[in-house]
Amino acid sequence: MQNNTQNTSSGMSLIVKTVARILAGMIMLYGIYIVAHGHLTPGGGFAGGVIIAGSFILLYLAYGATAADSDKRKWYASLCESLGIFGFWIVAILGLVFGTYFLFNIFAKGTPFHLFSAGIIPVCNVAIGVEVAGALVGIFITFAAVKLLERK
Amino acid sequence: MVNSIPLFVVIPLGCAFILPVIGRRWERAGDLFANLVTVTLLGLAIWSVRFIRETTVYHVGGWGAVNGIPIGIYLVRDGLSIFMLVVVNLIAFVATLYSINYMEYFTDKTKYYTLFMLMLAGMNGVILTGDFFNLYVFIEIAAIASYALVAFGTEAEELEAAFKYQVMGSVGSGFILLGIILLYSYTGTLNMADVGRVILDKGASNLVWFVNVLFIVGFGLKAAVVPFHMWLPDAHPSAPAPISAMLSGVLIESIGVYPLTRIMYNVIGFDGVLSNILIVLAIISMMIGGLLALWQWDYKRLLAYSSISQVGYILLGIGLGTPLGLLGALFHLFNHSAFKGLLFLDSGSIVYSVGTRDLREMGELDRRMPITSKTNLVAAMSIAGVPPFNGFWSKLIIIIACIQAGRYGVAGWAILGSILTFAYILKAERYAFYGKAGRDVADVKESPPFMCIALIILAVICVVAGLMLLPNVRETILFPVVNTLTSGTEYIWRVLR
Amino acid sequence: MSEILYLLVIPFVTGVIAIFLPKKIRPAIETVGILGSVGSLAYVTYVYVNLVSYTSSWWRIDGLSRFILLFCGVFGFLIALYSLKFMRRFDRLNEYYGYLLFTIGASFGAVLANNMILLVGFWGFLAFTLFMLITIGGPDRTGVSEAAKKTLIIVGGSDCLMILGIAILWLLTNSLRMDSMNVSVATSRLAAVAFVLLAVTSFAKAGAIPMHTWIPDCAEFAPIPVTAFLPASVDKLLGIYLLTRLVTDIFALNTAMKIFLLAVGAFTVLAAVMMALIQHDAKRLLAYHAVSQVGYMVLGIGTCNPIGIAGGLFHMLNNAIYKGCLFLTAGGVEHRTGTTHLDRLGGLAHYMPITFVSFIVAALAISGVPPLNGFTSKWLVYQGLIMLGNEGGKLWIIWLVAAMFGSALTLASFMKLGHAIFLGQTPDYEKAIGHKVREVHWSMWLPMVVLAGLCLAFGIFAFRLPLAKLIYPAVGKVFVPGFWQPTLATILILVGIVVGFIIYLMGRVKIREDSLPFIGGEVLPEEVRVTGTDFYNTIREMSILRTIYSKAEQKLFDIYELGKRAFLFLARGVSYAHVGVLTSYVAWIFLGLMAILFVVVRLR
Amino acid sequence: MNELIGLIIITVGVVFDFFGVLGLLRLPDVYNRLQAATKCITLGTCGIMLGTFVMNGFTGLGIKALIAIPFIFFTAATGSHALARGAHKFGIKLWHKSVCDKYREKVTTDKGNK
Amino acid sequence: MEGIAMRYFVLFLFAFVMWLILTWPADWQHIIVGVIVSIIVMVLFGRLAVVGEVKMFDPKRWAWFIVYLVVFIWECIKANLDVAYRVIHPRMPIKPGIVKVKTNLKSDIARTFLANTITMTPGTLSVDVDGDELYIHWIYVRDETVEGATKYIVGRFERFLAKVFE
Amino acid sequence: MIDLYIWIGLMIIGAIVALEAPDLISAVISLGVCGFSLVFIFLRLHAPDLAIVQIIVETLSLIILIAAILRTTREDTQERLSLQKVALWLGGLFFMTVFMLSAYRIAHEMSRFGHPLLRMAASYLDMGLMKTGAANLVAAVILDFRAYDTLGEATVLFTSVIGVMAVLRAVGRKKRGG
Repeated sequence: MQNNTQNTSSGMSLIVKTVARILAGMIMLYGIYIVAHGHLTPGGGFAGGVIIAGSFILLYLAYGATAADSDKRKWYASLCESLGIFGFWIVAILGLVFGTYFLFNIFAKGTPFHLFSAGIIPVCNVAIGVEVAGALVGIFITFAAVKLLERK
Repeated sequence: MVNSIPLFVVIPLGCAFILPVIGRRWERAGDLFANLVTVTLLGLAIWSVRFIRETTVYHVGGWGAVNGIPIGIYLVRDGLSIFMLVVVNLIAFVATLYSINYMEYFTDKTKYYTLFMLMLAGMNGVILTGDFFNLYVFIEIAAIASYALVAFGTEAEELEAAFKYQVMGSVGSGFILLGIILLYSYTGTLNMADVGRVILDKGASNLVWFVNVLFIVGFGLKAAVVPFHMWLPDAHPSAPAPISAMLSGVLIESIGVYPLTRIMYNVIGFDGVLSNILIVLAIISMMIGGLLALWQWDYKRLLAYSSISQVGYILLGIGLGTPLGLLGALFHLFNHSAFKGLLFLDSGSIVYSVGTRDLREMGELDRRMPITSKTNLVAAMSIAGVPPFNGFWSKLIIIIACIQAGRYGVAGWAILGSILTFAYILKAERYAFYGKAGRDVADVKESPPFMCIALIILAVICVVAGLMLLPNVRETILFPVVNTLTSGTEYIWRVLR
Repeated sequence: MSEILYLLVIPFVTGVIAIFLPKKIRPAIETVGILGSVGSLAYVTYVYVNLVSYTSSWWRIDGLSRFILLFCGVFGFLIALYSLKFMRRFDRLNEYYGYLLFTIGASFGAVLANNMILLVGFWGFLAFTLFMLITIGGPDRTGVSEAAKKTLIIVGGSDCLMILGIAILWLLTNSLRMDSMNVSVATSRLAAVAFVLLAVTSFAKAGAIPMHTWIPDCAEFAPIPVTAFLPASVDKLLGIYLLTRLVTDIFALNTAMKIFLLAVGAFTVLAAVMMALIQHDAKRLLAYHAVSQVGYMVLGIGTCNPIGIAGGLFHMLNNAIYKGCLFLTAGGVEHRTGTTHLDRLGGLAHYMPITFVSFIVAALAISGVPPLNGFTSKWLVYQGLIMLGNEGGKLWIIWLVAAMFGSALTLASFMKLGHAIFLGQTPDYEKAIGHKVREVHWSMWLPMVVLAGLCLAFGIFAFRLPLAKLIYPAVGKVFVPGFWQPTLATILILVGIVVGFIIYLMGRVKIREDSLPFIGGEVLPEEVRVTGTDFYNTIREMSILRTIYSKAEQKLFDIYELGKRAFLFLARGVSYAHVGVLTSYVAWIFLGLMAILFVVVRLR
Repeated sequence: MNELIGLIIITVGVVFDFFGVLGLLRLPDVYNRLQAATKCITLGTCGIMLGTFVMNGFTGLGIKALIAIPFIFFTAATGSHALARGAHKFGIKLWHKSVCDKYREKVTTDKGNK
Repeated sequence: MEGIAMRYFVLFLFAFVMWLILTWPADWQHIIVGVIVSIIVMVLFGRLAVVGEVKMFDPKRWAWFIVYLVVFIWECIKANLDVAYRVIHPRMPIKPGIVKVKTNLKSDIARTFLANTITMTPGTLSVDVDGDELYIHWIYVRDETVEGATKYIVGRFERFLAKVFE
Repeated sequence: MIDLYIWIGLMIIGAIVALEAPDLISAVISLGVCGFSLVFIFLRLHAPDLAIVQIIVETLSLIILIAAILRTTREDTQERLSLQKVALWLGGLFFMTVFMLSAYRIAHEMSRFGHPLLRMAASYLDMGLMKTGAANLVAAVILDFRAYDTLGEATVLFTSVIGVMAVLRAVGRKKRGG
C-alpha cells in the first residue's frame, strides 16, 4: 500500500484516502474489541470479523481496485482465513487429545464478566474473527481482481 | 472406542483447513494428504463395521442430557450410519486416488482437494449427526462445496450449471430449514431422538405432515427425485470426473436419501401414505430418468440421468418399507455408489484421453483403452443388472420385495425401468467402445496408472459385492443395517438411553 | 455334490485363465480353450454316465437335464475345435475363448440349478457372454455393436421378466426350489402371469416370435462359430429346457395357456420361414430358419402330452445338430470366399465338396425329409398335435396345417440356398477375393461332418439311439402309434414337399419368362448374372405378402424396434420439459410440492 | 438534572435532524441536498450522542457515545465529499439555476489536454 | 527512518488510548490485552499512519488545535442554522455553484482537515481536491473568482490549520 | 396483535408493488417499505437490537440498490402482458393459496406466538452462565452448547470463500478436454 499512498490517479480523492488511513486502524481496533468481548457483550467472532475486514476493505475502496489486486494480498487473506479456522479446529480437538470430549470446554472457566473467562469461548471467538476477516477480505480481493480482468 | 466417532468429521476438516496453507508452495501436498485422509477414513469406517450391531452416542462437548432432555449435540453411530460411512469413504478414497492423475489438467489442485475434503466432511457429518440443525449445517457444507466443485473447470457452461444447481439447491435447503424450524417450534428441541419422542407423545398432527412434505421436497431436491431433479443433469456432468463420481455416487444419497430415510423411519415414523408418496415419486424418477438418459448423446449427461433413475430404485425399496425392500434399497445404494462412481470415472478417463463427451465422436475405444473399456463394461453390466455383477442382486431383491409387498404394478414398473436401463447403458457401451469411431482415435492412449488403479478397485468391488448377500455374511453386515430402519422409532430410546 | 461343482469349476477356471492370458500368445490361449472344452466334455460325459439323478436344495440332475448337459458339452467342444482355424484372424482371442468357456460353464449351471435364483443368475450371465461374444465381431463395427446391443436388450430385458416371474412364484409357493413347485395355472391369475413371464423368457432365449429379432442380426454380424454355438444350439437347448421344465414340472397348464403356447409356436414356424424366403444373406436366412424351427419345439411342448414333448425335445436336439452344421458350412464358405451374400456366391459344390455334402444332409434334415432326423422329430410333433385333437378341441388342425406348411416352405428356401451357394452360376472368385477357393481345413470340416453324420444316425436309428437313450429318460416312455403306417401325417409331409417344389418352380418359370428376352443370346456379364435369390422375388411380389414384407423390412414387427420407437417418442416428449430455463425448473419444484401437499390432504 | 440536560440536548439534535430531512426534501439537486444532509444530520446525531453521554455519564455506554462524535464528524464530512465527487464524476448535473461550475470546466480541460 | 518509527509509536498510543476508552473502566486484563491489540494494529497499519505526527508532541500545536476546535464548533453551529434558515424559508434563498479555491497548506492531513472543515461549515461542500486547488460546492455563491472565494471559504481556517499541522 | 397484521399486510403490499412496479426506483422504494415494516414488527415484538440491525441493513441495501439503479437505468423495459406472465402469476397465486391454506391448518398447532416452547432452551437459560462462564448467553449457546454447529457454520463460510476463489480462477484447465 506504501507504493500507492501518493498515487492520486486511482481510487478516491485525497481526502477519502487520508481519512481512510486515519480510520482504518481505529476500525480494526473496534473489530478486535467486539471479537474479544464476544463472551461478555453482544457481538463475537462473526460480527467482529466483519468489522476487521471492513477496515481493510475501506482502504481498498479508497485506494481503488488496483491497490487491492495483488496475489500476495490474496494469499495473506487466504492464509488468515485458513489459520483462523484451523485454530478453531485445534481448540475443538484439544478435548479429544486430552481424553475428554470433542469440543469440550477444556480451559478454566474463570470469573464471569471478566475478559479472561468462559474457557474456550473467547479463543474460538478470536479464531472465528480471524477467519471471517480473512474470508471477507479474500472475497473482496477476488471480486476486485475479476472486475479488473473484465475491464482489461 | 467411542472417540472414533467425531474423527470422521474432524480429520477431513483439519486436512481442508491446513491444505491451503501448506499447499501453496508444495504442489503435491494435496495428493498426499487427501489420499492419506481418505485411506484413514476408509480404514476407520471398515473398522467400525464391527460395531454395526450397537448404537453408540457421542456427546459433543460433553453436554449430555439434563432431566432427560438432550441439550448438546449428539452424534449417533448405529448400523445405518456405519454402512453409509463405508459407502461414502470408499468412493471418496477411490475418487482421491483417481484425482492424482486426473486433476493434473486442471489448475489449482490444492483448492480442489480442500473443497473435496470439505464435501467429504459435510457428508460424514450428515451421516453421523443426531441433531436437526447440525444436519442442516453439514448438508450446507457438502452442498456449497459441491456447488464450487461443479464449476471447478470455470468454463461458461459449467458456471451456468453450478448456478442452476446453487439456486435449486438453495430452494431445497430452504424447505429443509423451514421444516426444521416448524419442528423446533412444535417440539422445542432439535435433537432428532428427542423430537421423535415429543412427536410420539403429541401424536402425528397436521404440522408433522406438513413437515413431512417439506422434507420430501427438500431432501428430494438434494436426492434429485423427479420432479425436483432438474439441476442434476446440468451439474453432475459439468464437474470434474472424480467429483461427478462423488456427486452421483454418494452425495445425492448421503445428503438426500439418507436423511430422508432416517427422519421418516426413525424420527417421525413411517406409514402407508408416506410409503405411497415415495413409491410414486420413485416410479416417476425411474421412468423419466431412464427415458431422458435414452435421449442423450453426451455420455456424462446420460450417466447423470441414469442416476435419477437409479435413485428411483433406491427410493422404491425404501418406500416399500418391508425388510426385504429396505435390504434391496440399501444394497442398491451401495451398488449404485460403486457402479455409478466407476462409470463416471470411466467417462473421465475417456474425456482425459479422447477429449470429448459426445458419444458420437467416440468409438473403437475397446482396443485403445483396454482397462477403461473393461471396467466400464463391468459397471455397465452392473447397472443393467446382469448377473453376477452387484446391480443384479439389488434389482432382484427390490423386485421380489415389490411382489412380496403385494404391489404387482410397481414391480412391473421396476421391470420396465430395468429394461430402460439396459437400453440406455448399452447405447453408451455401443457408441463409446464398440461402435465405429466418429473421429481419429489412433493416438488415444490408456489413462495414467493411478486412474487405472482406481478404476480396477471399483470394478473388483462391482464384481464381488454380490458376495455380501451370501448367508452368514448378510447376517453380519446387511441385516443389522436393515434392522436399524425396521425397528423404527426404537431409535429414540437407543439414543436417549 | 462335488461332481456338480467340478462341472462348473472346469470351464470357469479355464475361462478365467484364458481371459487373463495376454492377447499376444495365441497358441497358449487356443490350448487353454481346447483343453477347457475337452475337459468339460469329458467330465460331463462322466457325470452323464455316473450320475443319473441327484437333488439338493441348490442342484438337481434328472433325465431332462442330463442329456441337455451332455449336449452343451458336445457343442462346446465342437465349436472350440471349429474356432481354432476360423477365429485366427480375430483380435480378442483371449476373450473369445474365455467367454466361450464361460458360456459352457454357465449353461451347465443353468441346467443344473434347482434354485430359481441360481437359475436366473446363470441365465443372465449367459446373456452377458452372448453379448461379449457378439462384440468380438466382424469387420462391420457399427453392425456388430448394434446387433450386440439389440441382443442384450432383448435377452437381458426378458431376464428381468424372469425375475418378476420368479418373484411371483416365490410369493405363491414360498419356495425357490424348482423341484418342489407345483403351481396350477388355473387356480390364480398370478400363476398365469408368472407362467407367461417365464415362457416369454424362454422364448427370448430360444428365439420364438415375438422375441426372436435378435437372432438374424446376431447371425449376420457375429462370428459364425458364435452364431452356431449360442443362438443356434446352446440357447435353444436352454430355452426349450426351461419351457419343458415349466410345462412338466412347475406348472400345471390349462387350455388357455396351451393355446397360447401353440399359437406362438405355429406363428413362429410360419412367419419366420416366410421371412427366411426373402433373405439375401446366407447367415440371416439360416437365422430365420433357426427361429422357425423353434416354432416346432414350442408346438411340441405346447401339446403337453408325452409324445409332443418328446417330439419337441428331440426336435430341439436335432435342430441344434443340423443348424449347427448349417452355420458351420456357412462359416466355411465365408472363411474361404469372404462373403455370405447370396448374390455373390454360386457353384461352390465343385470347390468344397465336403462342405457341400454336409450342407445337403443338414438341409434335407431341416426340411424334414425322411429318413433324416428332422423327419422323425417333426413327425413326433405332428403326432403330438393329433393326440391333442384326440383329447378334444378343434384348434389342433390349424396347428398341424401350419406346421406342415412351414415344413414345405423350409424345403423351398433351402433349395434356394443350396442353389445360390453351391450350384448355380459361378462368379469370378479370383477377381473378387484374389485367390482360389479351396476346401476348408480339416479342423473346420470335421465338426461339420460329425454333425452331418449325427443327422443321419439320429434319423435312421431314431428310436433305438436318441429317443431311447436321451429323450425317454426325460419324459418317460412314450408309445408312438403306428410309425410306418401311411397316416395322415406322412401324407401331409409328402404334400408339403410337393408344394415346396411347386413354389420353387413357380419362381424359376416366372423369372425365365421375364428375363430371357432381355438376355438374348449374349454372354452374361458379372453384373446381370442370375442368382438364386432373384427367383424368390416372385413371392415377395405377391400382393398381400408384399405389404407385409415391406412392413417387416421397416422392422415394424420387431419388438425391439417397436419398443425403441415408443421409448424414444416418450423420451422426446419428456425432454421438451427440460428446456434449461431456471424459472421453469423452479416452477416444477413448486408444482411438485403442491402435488404432494394435495396427495397428503387427500389421503389423510 | 443530568437527565434533563441530556434530554434537552437530544431534543435539539432531533430538531436539527428534522431540518436536515426537510432540506433533503426541499432542495433541488444532489449537491444541495448533500449540504443539508451532512450539516444538519451530523449535528443532530452528535447532539443525540452528547445527550446520551450526559445522561449516562462516564459509564461504558456514555464513553462510547462520546467517542462516536469525532468519528461521525470525520466520516460524515468525508462521506458527503465522496458522494458529491462521485455524483459529479458520474455526470449528475447541477441545478439549472446554478451560477457556475468551475469543476466541470476543469474536468473538460483535463480531458482536452489528454 | 525516525519518521516511520515515530508513526508506529503514535499509532500505538492512539490505539491504546482508544482501547482504554472502549473498555472503560479498564482493569489489568484489559490493559494486557490492550497492549497486544495496539501492537497488532500498529504492525498492520503503522506504515499508513498519517505523515507529520512528529509534531504531535509540541504543546503549542495542541493549544492551537483547541482554538481551532472552538472556532470550528462555532462555525458548525452557524452552518446548521444557516441551512435551517435556507430550508425553512419559503422561497429558499439559494444560488448554488461550484467554485475553485486555492490553499497554501502542503501536508495531506492539513488539506484533509481543511476540506472536511469546509464541508462542515455554512453553505459549502468540498467536491474535489487537486493539488492545492479545492473545488467547492457553494449553496450561495457570493464570489465566483478564485481569490474572492478563497477569502470567504478558506481564510477562516487556513491559518489555524497551518499553525496546527504545518 | 392487530397492528402486527397491519404491518405484515403492508409488507406484503410492498413486496407485490416491488415486483410489479414498472419503474425500478419505485420498486426499490416499495422494497424499502417492506423492510421498514419489518423493523416495526421487530420493535413490536420486543427485539430492539434486531430492529436496529434491520434498520442498518435496510438503509444500506436501499442506498446500494438506488446507487445501482442510478448507475444503470431508471426505466425498466416495458413488458406487455403476455400469456406466459399471466400463467406464471396465476400459478404463483395458486401456489401461495395452497401453501397458505396448509400453513393455516398447522398454525394453531405451533406454540403461541411470542411464547416459545421451552424444552432445550430452558436448560440453556438455567445453567448457561454457571456452566460456561460466559456473560453473553448467545455466545454460551453458540460456542459451547452448540459449538459443533458453529464450527460447521465457520466451515460453511470457509467453504464459500474457497469455492469463490476456486471458481474465479483466471485459468481453469491446462489442456484440452471437457
